[in-house]
Amino acid sequence: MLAYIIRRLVYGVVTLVALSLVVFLLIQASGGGPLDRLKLNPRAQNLIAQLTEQWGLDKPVMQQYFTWLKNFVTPADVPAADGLIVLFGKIGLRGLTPIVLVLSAGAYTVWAFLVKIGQAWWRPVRAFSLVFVWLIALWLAKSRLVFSLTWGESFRGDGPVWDNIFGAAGATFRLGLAALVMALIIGIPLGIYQAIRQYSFFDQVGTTLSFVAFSTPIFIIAVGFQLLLALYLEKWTGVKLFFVTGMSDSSYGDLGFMAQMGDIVRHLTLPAMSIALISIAGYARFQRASMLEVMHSDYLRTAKAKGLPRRRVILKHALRNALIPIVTLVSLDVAGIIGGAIITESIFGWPGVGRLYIQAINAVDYPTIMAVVMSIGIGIVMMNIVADILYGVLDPRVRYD
Amino acid sequence: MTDLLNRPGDGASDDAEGLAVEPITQWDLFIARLRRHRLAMISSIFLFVVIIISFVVGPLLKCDKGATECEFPQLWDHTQGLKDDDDRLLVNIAPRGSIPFGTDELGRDVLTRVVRGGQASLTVGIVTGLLVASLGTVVGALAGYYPGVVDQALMRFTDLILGLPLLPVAIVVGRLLPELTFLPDWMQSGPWGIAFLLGFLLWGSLARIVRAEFLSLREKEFVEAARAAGASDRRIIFRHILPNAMSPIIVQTTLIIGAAIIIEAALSFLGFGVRPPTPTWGGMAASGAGVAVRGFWWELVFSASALVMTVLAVNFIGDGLRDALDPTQTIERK
Amino acid sequence: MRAVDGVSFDMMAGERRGVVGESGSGKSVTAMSIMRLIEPPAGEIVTGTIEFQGQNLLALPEDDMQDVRGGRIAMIFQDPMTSLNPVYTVGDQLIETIMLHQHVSKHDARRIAADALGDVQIPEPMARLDDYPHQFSGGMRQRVMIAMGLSCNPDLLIADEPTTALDVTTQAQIMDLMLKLAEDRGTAVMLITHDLGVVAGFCDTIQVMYAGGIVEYGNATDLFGNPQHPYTWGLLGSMTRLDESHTERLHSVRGAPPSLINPPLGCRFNPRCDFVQDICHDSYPALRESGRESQIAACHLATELDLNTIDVTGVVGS
Amino acid sequence: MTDVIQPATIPGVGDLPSDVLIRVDGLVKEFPIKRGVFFKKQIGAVQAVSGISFEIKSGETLGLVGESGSGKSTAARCILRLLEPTAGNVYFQKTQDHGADLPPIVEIAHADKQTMRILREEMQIVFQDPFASLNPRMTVASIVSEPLIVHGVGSAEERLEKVKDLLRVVGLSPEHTNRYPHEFSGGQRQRIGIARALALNPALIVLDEPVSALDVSIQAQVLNLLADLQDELGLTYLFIAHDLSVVRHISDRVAVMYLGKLVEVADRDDMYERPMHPYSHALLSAVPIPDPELELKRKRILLEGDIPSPANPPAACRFHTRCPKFVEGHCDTEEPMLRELEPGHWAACHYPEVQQLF
Repeated sequence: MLAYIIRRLVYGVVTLVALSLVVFLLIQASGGGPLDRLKLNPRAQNLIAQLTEQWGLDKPVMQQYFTWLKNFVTPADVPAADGLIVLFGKIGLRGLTPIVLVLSAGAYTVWAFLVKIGQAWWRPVRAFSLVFVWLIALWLAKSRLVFSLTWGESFRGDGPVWDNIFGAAGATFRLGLAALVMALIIGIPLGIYQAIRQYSFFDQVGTTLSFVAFSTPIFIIAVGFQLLLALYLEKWTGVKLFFVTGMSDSSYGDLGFMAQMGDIVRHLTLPAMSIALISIAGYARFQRASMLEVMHSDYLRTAKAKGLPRRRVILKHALRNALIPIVTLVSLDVAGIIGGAIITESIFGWPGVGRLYIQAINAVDYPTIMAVVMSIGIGIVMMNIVADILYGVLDPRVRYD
Repeated sequence: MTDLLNRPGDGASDDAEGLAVEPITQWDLFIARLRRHRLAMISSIFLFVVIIISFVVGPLLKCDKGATECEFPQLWDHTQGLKDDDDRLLVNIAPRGSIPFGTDELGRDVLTRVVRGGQASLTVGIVTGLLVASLGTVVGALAGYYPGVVDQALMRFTDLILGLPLLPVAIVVGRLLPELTFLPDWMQSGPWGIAFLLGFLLWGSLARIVRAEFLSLREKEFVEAARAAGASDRRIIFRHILPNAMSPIIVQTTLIIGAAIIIEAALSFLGFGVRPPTPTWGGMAASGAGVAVRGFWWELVFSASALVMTVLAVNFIGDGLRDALDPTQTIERK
Repeated sequence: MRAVDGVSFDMMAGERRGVVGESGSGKSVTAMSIMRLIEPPAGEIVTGTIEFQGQNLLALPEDDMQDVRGGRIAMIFQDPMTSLNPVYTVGDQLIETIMLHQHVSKHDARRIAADALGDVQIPEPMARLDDYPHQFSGGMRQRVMIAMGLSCNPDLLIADEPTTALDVTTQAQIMDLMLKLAEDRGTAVMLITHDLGVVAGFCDTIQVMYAGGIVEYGNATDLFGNPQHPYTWGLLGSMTRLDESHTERLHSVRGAPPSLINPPLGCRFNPRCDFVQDICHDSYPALRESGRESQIAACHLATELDLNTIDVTGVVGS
Repeated sequence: MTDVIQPATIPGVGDLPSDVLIRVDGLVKEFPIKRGVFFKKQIGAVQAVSGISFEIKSGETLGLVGESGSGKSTAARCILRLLEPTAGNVYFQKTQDHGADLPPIVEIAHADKQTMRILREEMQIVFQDPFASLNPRMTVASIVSEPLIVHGVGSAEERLEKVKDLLRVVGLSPEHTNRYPHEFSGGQRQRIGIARALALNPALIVLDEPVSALDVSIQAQVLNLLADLQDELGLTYLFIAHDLSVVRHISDRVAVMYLGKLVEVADRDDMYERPMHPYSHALLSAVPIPDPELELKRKRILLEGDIPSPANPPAACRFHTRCPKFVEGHCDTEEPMLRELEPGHWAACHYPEVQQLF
């Protein structure tokens, strides 16, 4: 198992290096550069020369790449102790609650892995706790508690890339998580119901609708929601239900807790729904197929022949098996959700990584471009490994070597 | 041998056993199954019409000769209608009898642009599909048929491609394409460059599928029988394995075509795909979305509908093909 | 398509019945119908009654039927490799059944489950309860299935080709075990198989099925000794036997079983029968006594033919 | 590894008795087990076949029986070089000239590609699964004529004629050349497979469980066909099966395999009436007989447990873990050789004893 994870990590690193090299070389090969816009200004000669020197733009391509790589992996000049002070000084009691939760979940995970417990119900719990480990890693990175990087300076003059990305990551995380949760809680039950009522009217309509959703580009969904559920809805009925730009209202800070929650939901719903819709269709189709396959299996016939009620046959024996392949689908879909977030964020003005990415691309701010591509790449590699481990945990038959 | 031929009824003669099925060819079966999939049939006709309109009717529309694109293409005699008496452009005209799809922000006829926009989308879809089908099949077939070093090397490379974050990479490359001077002109701008980009990003999944098919087919007894007869590797691959692996290849390719059209549209929407002024459905949706806020809904609605319906048709065809190409499927499903 | 058409039979308590037939003869469908495991999209029971201990199972509400399934009638299936749910331990699956039908505490159910595993001669039953199905071999899994089937002391056990997927030495173990358990507990067993050899050592009575109907029924000794239906006779003739050194050709039944979508008119065996006469094309023969007590055959000629005197090679040569 | 006394004295190449068609000598087939974090290293091997030796005379049928995992199919595929043998030799006495410069006795296990191609005309195989063994996308004509095409026999018309002849020979109608496999029943497909195997007039046909997927009544038809073909074409069969009663019906001699090794080789009636190895005895006693009275009288030997994994076979005598006659300190330390205990009757057991089956 450990050897397997190590192997996957090494392949992941190779992929990431190749990815960085390809993207970097492509940026270099294109005629344009970060200073194009400055060059239009005849009085900026000195600045151009200074920046060229500072950013090393006159160096050979490979040297620039290695400089970038060095910046990418060099720790920031912030001592760990500072990190601790920042942490406990700034966060306060309310901020500490999730941290304690995350830490205890992590400790619990480690314990669960160390102590081998054969009970079947334990496995999914243990599997789920893996997610917490990931969250801890993210949080440690963000709080600069253990390690801290800079990933170079942004070419747009707004400081270390690391800070920009982690500043935006929270927004993207909120959006992506909301979309994922929506997709799971709507798509999977939908697929199960379709499978149970195979060939019914509901099933046929569901299948056709998921085809339509699957065939619709995300920007059309996003623009459609924006126009119909926000602009035209307000125009025609005068009800302002959803907001279409940003994460929260300007008055957010003055609101009470419930009002704040309401504000978050009203901002979050439309962009998250836009991303979720395609995933809902995908999950429903996949779950339906997976469920149908299980429903025709011999062990389900055994369960029926034992005299179990139909409900129990489906909810206990069929569902558990049919959910296993979903793990892989979800991990693969993370890349799709991030892609969807890039488009949706730019449509809804959501201050996340996606919008940052588009801005960076327009400015050919390659430290930021590279960092975004790399962090998404790292996320995908991690998710694939997590999915493989989850699969092994959920399915007792799987063994790695 | 003659004795054998005249052997008295062994109780096994073929007539007694009887053939359950009338003689029908695989092709007949395929067509019969496809026919039953009504949506796929309608979709095929629809897609055929779209292709004809985009590639045959589109270029026939009158354009200013020499211009790279038609600023004011005229499907019908709209030159007068599109300008008012003071020779000002009639921008954002709502659909009406003579201008059924209205005009856009620059006063261009939306119908004409929708018709011509199909070219870019379909070119990207088809070229990407062909690229993916050939690359994915070759890589998957080699990896699946030659285990060991070849398989390992090819699959590691495939994993690498599959590990790339698709949209971020497509966006950055799409943004840079026109500036990549080492590429030939036809790749730098327009649908071909995007198609090649997507083709190279999307073949991984097909390669994996083909490899898995080859791995399982290679162990099938009919392949062993061919080897026992002394057939060469080439004959085994092309006569025995590939024909049996065709259905997943075809189905996956249709899925890729749909996906490629969608991604191209997304890139154009963000401004990193086929560059204006060449009309594309994604680009029109972007500018349409801008004016739709002010109530001018038609450019968005017509371009988006064209896009969604085309992709939907491709996906329905893929679904129909999946059913029709499955040899295990009996003629029972409605 | 009618998979089973007009099948009627009785079984006594404690009887061991063999149901023999080739693929597509309707033997499994008959068993699944008794358990009411055939549901509408796949097929439905058009008419008929299935009376079990005075109750018509087909008229029973679903809730009551669930008590019958697994409680009073248990069933085991052909492929032990796929018949157990791979994600639950063997113990989970046994305990689930026991708690469902015997209404005992989980603790007691676990004890009963371990006993059941012990009864089917699985070593260290208490420890093995926590193993997953994939940790058992094929033969062991079939033992688990038997344990599960017998854990609630059913009155009838339906075994659908229980040893077809197993090796011959394992088959001998399983059949021996089933015989012992059935005799000890007085459980009636319906053994469905295509293998005439397996039923010979296990069953008291045998019914032979062909193309969706019963063609012959009798007690084992009589049926094997004096087959009355030409199909049974042909089937026995086409079997290779371990104890006989054949030098001549086998007597094969010519042709292949008919399609059930469009079965032959009259007797369904008529296209393959060596003794076919006009009447065989006209009417479907009913099961009737054929001169011997307790042996009935669905053949118009059953009383006229004396199959034992027919020289096998003579028929083939003609 | 191959320290087994051979069924016959090992001859040098060139002096295979003229009545022997094929001799298998110390055949070993290992499947490597590979593991490793980055580079797969071989850490062990599953020995599917561990040094078996036997010979088949021209025109006879050797039945090779064993339970699943015994290595019988692997052995057959090694003999045909569908799998590469790890060690051992296979000598084949060719029956046709082939117009090539080949010695009269060819060693197959190490033959080069070109020699193998020529030799394939002499050895063919019929498979178990009538559904998987025919390419679903090819017509009957192209399936049956494939060996002819590969070996460049005749023109297209001649091949078609030959295909029609072959179909007639196996009891199918020659009009069916343009149909696809899915239009035929299992028995008919198996006939097509047999026609394909006959196309090149081979001397040896390996029959790998050819009837085990068929219904009893169809089984008999195919067995009869095989017997007729052997009589009339003088074929030699290696008949692999797990069904011992079928093997008794068709074979002249029978070899029993257990976990990759031959445990007993004997003439058919010797094997079935007087088995000497306890495993053969147990195997035979486990086969049910369709005769209730006989079944009541029979004494069964029930083996304990399951067949051990071939990846990790027991030491010395591989059967000692389940053997009713196991002697500690002997059977588990010293491997019994395959010895000729009576003329033509070989067994690999330290304590062989003639057993009465009934």
